[in-house]
Amino acid sequence: MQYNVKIDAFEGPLDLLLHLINRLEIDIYDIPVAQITEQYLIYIKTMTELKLDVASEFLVMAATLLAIKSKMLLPKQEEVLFEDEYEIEEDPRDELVEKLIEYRKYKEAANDLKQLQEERGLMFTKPPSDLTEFAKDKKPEKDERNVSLYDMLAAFQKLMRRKKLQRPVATKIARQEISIEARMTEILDELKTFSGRKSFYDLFPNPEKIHLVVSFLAILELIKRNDILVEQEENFGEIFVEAVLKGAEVVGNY
Amino acid sequence: MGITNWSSILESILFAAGDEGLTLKQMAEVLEVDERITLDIVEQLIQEYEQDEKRGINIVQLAGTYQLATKKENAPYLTKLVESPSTTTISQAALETLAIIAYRQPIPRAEIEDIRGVKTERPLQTLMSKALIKEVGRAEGPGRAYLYGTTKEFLDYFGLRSLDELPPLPEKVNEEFVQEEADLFFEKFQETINS
Amino acid sequence: MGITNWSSILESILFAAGDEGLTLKQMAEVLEVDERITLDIVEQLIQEYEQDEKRGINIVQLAGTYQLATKKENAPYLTKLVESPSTTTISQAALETLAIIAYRQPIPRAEIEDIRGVKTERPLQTLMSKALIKEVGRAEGPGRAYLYGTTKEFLDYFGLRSLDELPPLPEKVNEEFVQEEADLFFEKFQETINS
Repeated sequence: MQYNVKIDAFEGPLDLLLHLINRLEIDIYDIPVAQITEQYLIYIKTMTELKLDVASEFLVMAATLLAIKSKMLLPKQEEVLFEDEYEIEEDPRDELVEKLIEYRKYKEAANDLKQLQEERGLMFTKPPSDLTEFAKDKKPEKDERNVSLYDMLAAFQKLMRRKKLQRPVATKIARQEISIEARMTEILDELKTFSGRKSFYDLFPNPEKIHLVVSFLAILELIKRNDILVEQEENFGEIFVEAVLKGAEVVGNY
Repeated sequence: MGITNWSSILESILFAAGDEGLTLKQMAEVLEVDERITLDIVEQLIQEYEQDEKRGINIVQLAGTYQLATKKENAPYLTKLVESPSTTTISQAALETLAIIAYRQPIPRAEIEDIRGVKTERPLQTLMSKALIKEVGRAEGPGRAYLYGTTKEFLDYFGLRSLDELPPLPEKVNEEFVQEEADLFFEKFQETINS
Repeated sequence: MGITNWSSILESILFAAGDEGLTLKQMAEVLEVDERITLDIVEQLIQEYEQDEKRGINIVQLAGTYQLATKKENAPYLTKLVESPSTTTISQAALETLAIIAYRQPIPRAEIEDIRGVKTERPLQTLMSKALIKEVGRAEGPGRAYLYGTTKEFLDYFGLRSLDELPPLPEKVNEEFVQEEADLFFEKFQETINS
């Protein structure tokens, strides 16, 4: 999971091939197939070793490269045989080269878009003013069915893009429906009744963000107070939580 | 950098600040001069806006902040604009509001205004009169504000069978929606580990 | 009423319209002159904004509308004051997909995937939810696949007046640029094969 980000470094087999071609300083119109195939395969192998989820497209490309490689190895005599005929021998790499060049065009275009996006980001606009006071009669806007979901999304997108004035975070007070203290008691009670280890994740029964936050803070506080014990048997393994038994109870239980 | 550029910068930042306006302190911080000098520059700019008949905006002082506003004498044209037949049938303001309600229902007006950063009375009226939204209840707590939600007409209007068919929001946007809560979280988190 | 006031009125209504922008038609309706004359007035105003160094705003044309925006050179001051834009978050995959759609629209998904050499479902969904692309129709023939095209929001997002303003599709590619990417991966890659 944690390596998933890295695979984004390449958008696909074509992207990877372009990168290899660039690194090896190879002429795209005359690709040494054996060399590039070898590099490509090492690459795939490494991806597997890094426990990356290798998309099937990468494997298909590997097969294609091998196929091209073997075609290129076919004895040259064949070419001679066909020489008399006006049909020109097709280079097995042609199709791939064409694809690479086509893809590279759009990759560069994407780069242009990125620059346009940055340029545009230098301009700041303002939201439309509230013109309520200027509307004489409050007749509703005319209803014509020419608004689509896209229009709504676009308006929303624009809103989210609008740059907000920086305000000190402290002025934003979110409501807190449940106090950390209350949640601490709840968690502790729950663990005591259960009298054993409980999965960390079970302590977050309510998916609501504020509840998650409060629960998490409550757990931290409980750890700090030595009221609960947290265990993890291996890296990235499951986390278990257990109530620390204090006083008379200890005697009874052990 | 001369006083010339100060005018330009001031105009830029006042423009971008919109209805929220800026305090003298905020402006002074951006210009990196002290407040007294900032005041001089602002006052000069106010003069210039006032005197230049080609300008359609000026600077007004409201509740301790300075903000740009349209000149009063142009009010009739703003009325014309509002009533202009080619002004979009559902304005962007209404669409934004509708989107917020669709994705965050039930939601009180204050929260919509917080997200949009502007008053939302008229867009709400428009949407209500088109029956795309309705009051769906009242919030807990003091004030018991009305909560808004979308209607069956909303679904019809956009050709949706149910709200589940609304296109998902981009992840980034969703993140921003919860940003405030996250900020709160980190604040609390800091408090907890520091205490 | 002289041309002087027209500038003032235009500035007022453009200011009020904000990032919703105004079409030539809307402005003409408010000014009550025909569109050709309106265009002259607007263009003159654009000139004036551009040339006057004291002005911090100018008029930009985005997706068929005119709107006021701050001058680009003042961006450093604005970023001191307002939150940095959340726009720089389109992934490489989505940008590539978007580029293909922009230049080849209307285009079915299969064709995009053919060019990119990978599945493109997720980038498409992201772009749709950002309202940068939309379904613009259906292909002929069996399957009747959806065809994708760019939206008005696409133009606005990239600061374009119209699709004609898209930079020409590069025929000759600068060999350098592909290089810079993914170096991070290669580091990791080297580490792994050396270890």
